[in-house]
Amino acid sequence: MSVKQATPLSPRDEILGRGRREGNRLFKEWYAALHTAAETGEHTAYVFVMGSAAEILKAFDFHLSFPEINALQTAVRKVSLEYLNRAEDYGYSTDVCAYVKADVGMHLDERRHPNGRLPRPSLVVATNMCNTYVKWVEIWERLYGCPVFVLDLPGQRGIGWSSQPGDEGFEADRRYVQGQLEELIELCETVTGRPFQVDRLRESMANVNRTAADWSAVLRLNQNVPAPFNAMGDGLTYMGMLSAYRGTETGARYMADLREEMEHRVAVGLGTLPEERFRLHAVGTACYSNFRRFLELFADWGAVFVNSEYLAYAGGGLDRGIQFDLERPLESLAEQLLLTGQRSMSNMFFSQDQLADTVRDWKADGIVYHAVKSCRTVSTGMADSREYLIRQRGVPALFLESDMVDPRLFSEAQFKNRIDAFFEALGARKLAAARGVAR
Amino acid sequence: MGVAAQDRLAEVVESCRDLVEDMTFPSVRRWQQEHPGGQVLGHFQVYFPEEIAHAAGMLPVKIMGAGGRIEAKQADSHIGSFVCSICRTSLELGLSGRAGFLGGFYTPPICDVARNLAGIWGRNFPDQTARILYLPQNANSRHAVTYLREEYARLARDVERMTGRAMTETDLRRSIAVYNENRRLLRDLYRLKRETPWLLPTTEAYVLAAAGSLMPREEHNRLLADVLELIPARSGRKQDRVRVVFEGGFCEQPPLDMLQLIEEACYVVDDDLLIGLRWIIEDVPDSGDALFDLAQSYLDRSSYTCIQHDERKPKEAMLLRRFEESGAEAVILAAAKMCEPGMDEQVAYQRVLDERRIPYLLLEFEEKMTGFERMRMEVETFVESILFD
Amino acid sequence: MSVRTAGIDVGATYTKAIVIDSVRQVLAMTMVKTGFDLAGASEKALAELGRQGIERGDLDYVASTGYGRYVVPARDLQITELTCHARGASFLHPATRTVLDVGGQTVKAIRVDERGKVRAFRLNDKCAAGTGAFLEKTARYMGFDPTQIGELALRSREPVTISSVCAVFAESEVINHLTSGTPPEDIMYGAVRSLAGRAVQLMKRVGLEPEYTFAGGMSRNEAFVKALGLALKAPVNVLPDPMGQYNGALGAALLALDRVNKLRAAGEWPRRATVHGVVA
Amino acid sequence: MMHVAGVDVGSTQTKAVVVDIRRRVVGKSLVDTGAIITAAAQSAFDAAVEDAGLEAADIAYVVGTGYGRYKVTFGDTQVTEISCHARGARYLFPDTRTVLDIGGQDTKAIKVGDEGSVLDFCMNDKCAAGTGRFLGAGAFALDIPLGELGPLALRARSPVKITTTCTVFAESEIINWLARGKKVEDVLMGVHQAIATRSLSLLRRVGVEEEITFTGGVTRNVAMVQILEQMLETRLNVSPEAHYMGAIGASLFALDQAESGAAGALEALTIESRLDSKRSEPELCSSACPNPIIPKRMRDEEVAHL
Repeated sequence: MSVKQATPLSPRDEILGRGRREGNRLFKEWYAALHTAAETGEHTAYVFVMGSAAEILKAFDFHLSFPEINALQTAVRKVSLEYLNRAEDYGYSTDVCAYVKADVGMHLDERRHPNGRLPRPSLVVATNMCNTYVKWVEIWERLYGCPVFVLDLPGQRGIGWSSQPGDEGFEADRRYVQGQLEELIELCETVTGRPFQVDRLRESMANVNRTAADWSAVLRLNQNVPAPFNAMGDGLTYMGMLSAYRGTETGARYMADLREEMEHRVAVGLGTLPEERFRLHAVGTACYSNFRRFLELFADWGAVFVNSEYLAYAGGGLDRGIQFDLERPLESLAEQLLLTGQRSMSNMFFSQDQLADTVRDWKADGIVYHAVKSCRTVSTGMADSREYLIRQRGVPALFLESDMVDPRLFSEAQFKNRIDAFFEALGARKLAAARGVAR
Repeated sequence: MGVAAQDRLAEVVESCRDLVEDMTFPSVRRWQQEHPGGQVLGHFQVYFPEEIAHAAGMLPVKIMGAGGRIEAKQADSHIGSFVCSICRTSLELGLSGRAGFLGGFYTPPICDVARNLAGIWGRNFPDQTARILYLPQNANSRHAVTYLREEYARLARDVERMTGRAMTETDLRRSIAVYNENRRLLRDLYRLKRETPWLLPTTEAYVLAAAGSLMPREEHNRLLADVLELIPARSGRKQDRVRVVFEGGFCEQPPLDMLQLIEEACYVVDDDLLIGLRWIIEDVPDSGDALFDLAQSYLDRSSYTCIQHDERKPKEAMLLRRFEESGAEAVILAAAKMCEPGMDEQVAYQRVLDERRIPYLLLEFEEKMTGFERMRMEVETFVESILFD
Repeated sequence: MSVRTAGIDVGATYTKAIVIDSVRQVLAMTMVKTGFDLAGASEKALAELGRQGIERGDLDYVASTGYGRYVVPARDLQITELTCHARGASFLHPATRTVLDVGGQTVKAIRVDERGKVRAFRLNDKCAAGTGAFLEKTARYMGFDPTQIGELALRSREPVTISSVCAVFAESEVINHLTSGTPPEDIMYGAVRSLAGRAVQLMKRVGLEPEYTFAGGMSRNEAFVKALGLALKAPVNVLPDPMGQYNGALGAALLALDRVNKLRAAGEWPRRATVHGVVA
Repeated sequence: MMHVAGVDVGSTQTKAVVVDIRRRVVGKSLVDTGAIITAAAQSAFDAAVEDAGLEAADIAYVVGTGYGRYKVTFGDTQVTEISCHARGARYLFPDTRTVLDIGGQDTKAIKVGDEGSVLDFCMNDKCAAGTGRFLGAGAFALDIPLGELGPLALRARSPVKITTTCTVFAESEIINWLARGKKVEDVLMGVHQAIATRSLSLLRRVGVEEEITFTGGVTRNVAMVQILEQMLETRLNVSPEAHYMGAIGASLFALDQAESGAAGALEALTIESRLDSKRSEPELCSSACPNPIIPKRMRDEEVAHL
């Protein structure tokens, strides 16, 4: 198979694909930095994509290592199975979160990762955004005896439940989170032996403000037809930058450039496919063990993912463009951590109507649920939410099941069968609509 | 002891067993008849501050699945087979109308499935208050107690809204007293299990404790006080059996048949079955702020499970303590099928037991399982490997 | 006079009985189809022994094993097949430290000490790609008889990889391979290899310690034994026919003898006894 | 007169039918799929054509369906069995709103719209896969011919409860029940009920709406039909041709295409086949990339970061 190059479309064509190219470069740099940290022993914090508290950690110049990204990279590099087997030999069940197992396997192998050696944790910060995070960090706690900080972000309490700054309930939660942030700062001071500088915090928060504004704009640009990028394709590269470079000048600049590229694509009406026949919204984690095939099975039908819940929660909740108030940094940080957590993560359990709205606003033809047996956070409520959407909101939805990184759980024949049938149905629907047949 | 007394004991145990196995919840329905307009508050495993609902005149009921006693016929179309059974059968109780008496349903954030359950419940039962009670997961924060007190206050407000009845500090105190006594009695029950296991089989101790989550605690207190007098008077011969700690019953409940096949070969001298009922290990004190006392007791006077991270309670150390304090010779590590926290913890427990050369057996169970041949073989082999020499 | 003990292994398909004397000499052995009447099967086996000249009265102690162990009327004691397999295997191969038993429905890995006593054991987890049934299904699916698995697999030149942990999923992997025109033998050996891999994983969980002794139905499958040896990178003892099938019964008979000797030492012999806690 | 054909390559059996312009089935055949799938497809097709008393040349259009649909190398295009079962069921029973198909690999519940279009469908999840095989497992464990399972099960007095959803472990659970002295028919009934219960939960996912048409090979099992009807409290449409439903549906799509004047649903259904018919081979990835922006040879790691 030969590499096809994009044919020139306009004088500003050079910025086409920049987001991916730059993203890959920055990403390699980031792993290279971790590799060096492993050699030099510079301080590294293990954090998760949701609620990383990067704003504070960056103010202490911690390197950030994201176990989820490390785990999914083993799949992208096609070696996840070796790590999974290693963890299963160690005693982990086949039903345990595959991210956890890929990570454990890697730690049992002296943190040798396909992208380079990874440093030991000098500090671990986990939120309760996913309960498994908490079980996960206990593993490192045992392996390395490193300090573990569970940043507790109380989530949405129920359907239709919302709380805003000022509410009695919200302020109680906010005081709790702010108090924890102060404790985290103390811990960072002890670990690094450096005093906290609030202006460093303001600096990283300011960078997040810029990043968030541009990122939410980029996501909204995908409401255009054709969509300038595939939310489950390149979109994931873009999202990776949100975590790796959160709170940095680099991250902010990257996102500004990306916005420029996307605006250009929209201007010249450039989509991701020769013909965009179907627009889809994705729910659930990506299938990294068979990443390209997963996309092809949809692209073959002229389908593109115009949005994905995954971009919201795995992108650290920046999808709606939060803005920190730098006048009251800690209070504002606590506020936003709570709000973004509640909206983009714990909201997932109650998100049915938000899903329907996204389908409407992004002009999607339907929703694709990707259930992951070992990720009960995102998968448990899917069947029920799907049923609700079809019955109450008339949104066509496809249900697929495999795994994020475990190739053993990907059955292409079954996948293709379901996907083909879904598009056959969507096609018939469109045709009928075209014919004006009432449905 | 006297035949009459013996019969009474057998009767009480039987009635408790029936209660635990009867998925029409007769005790709850009786309570509702006796308390017209009385509201029932359901809460999912593991821990829930029942005192708060109790103080508002509600009947708090622990929703702990339905074992193999009902089929998750409808729930299976809402939840995939990769989710633990207790979550599905609990939902089935709602979908099948068996739990139609619930006015509200609370789940704690013990795991991702439990949090999802709040959403599923809310979508399917819009007329019930379905909520997550966010128990703090940073148990080591100086601010956790204050936060939890606020969360309890929030719960109290919800409960008052549901019952339309305000609760006073005195109401709370009265409820706390009732539950303090209940926890004392349960501690006595477990002391009996530990000191004279041949007088109190595991399954009996289990149904006696479990029944409490289905009836007003005052009633349960009377029941326990009664049996605690009768059990020591029992005649029973100490047999040559392996003394084991059973770990893994904190959420999904092992089938009674499973506990039975274990007790046929072992003495279970301590366990974490329904640990939520015994979560607070000392009396809740009286500082003048009942909600604060409850919050503080949850954090500072409590047992351990794999669904709570607390630096002060490293789980392996806690398991070893449970093992030593109960004078056990071996450990049975059980995990419910598809239970992420349980399965994760099993690995850590294995490590420490291997280091200490403490014999242990790994079991995977599911509340609805029916075939026990394989498990019986594993348990017997385990016992043979300890007894044969 | 010499003691005679018997072991009766009531298995899913066959019931095996074996009689040994005080110097562990095998005096008689027999095998009958189990069918659905387990107790009957054990009686049939005993009758068979009678035909070989060992009357029931000659038996001093009878230990039963297998999943029908509780319904053997003639038993003095029942013992699980794991304990028996361990004992039997380390009697036939005294240096055995790890025993692997692969049957149709279960895979058992057992670590034993120098006396053939069980130190640790694991059974295959619920996902069934790790059991013999998976191979039979694969064979049957491709239109072969399960008895042909060995020879078919050994013909393989470039075996495929079958990674699924779920037998049903593995089956659709097989279908994919067939659809892409992979020759059956390569698929078959691929399946055999994946099963061997799962078995070794189980052995790792009890702690890999040579020598390895392999028992159970699959031990007569050349291809599997080969794959297992490769996966372990070490030689594997295979119980010689027909002892392979009789290993459970043999272990039971040996344990029965141990029991008699123990009781005699304790001056409690002759007397019927049971181990507390094991008898339900 | 024009004829078309539909070939349904299932995981165990391959079915083919030939229909004429008046939508009448004039020839059909059934062969075991076996190891060489292309051969099975070909011989099933040939047999059906012969059964119709025609020559291969007389067949204007062939649609392949089923798991091996891409192995119908002589076919003109492919349609999934989900669409085909819906279409076939709707054709034989015009008031069909819901279709249940219990197959060897998957059980499918399909919500059917006008003209047999698929409104929604659900399939068993991984741990409950291969439900058709579940019966096979039962038959094997009890060593009873498939055909006798149903009648025997109906003799059950107190059926047991089979709890495992895993096809393979059903086998050991069955053996365990027998070991505990349960009657064969009671165990068998348990197996049937387990499958029916699971099929029902799938039906609930798409919403049970009458009329319900039951398709696939398992329709020949009297017990299964009876249990399902009891559970659903309604009659099921069961055609003697139920086994050929996929092939019939496929042939109807073929007919739409052949009478291309009425370029029917198929056009919408098989846009893909016009993209690149080779591309759809599951294990190959398309050589002709439909995507000018992302080069096909792009390695996964260039795309995926999170």
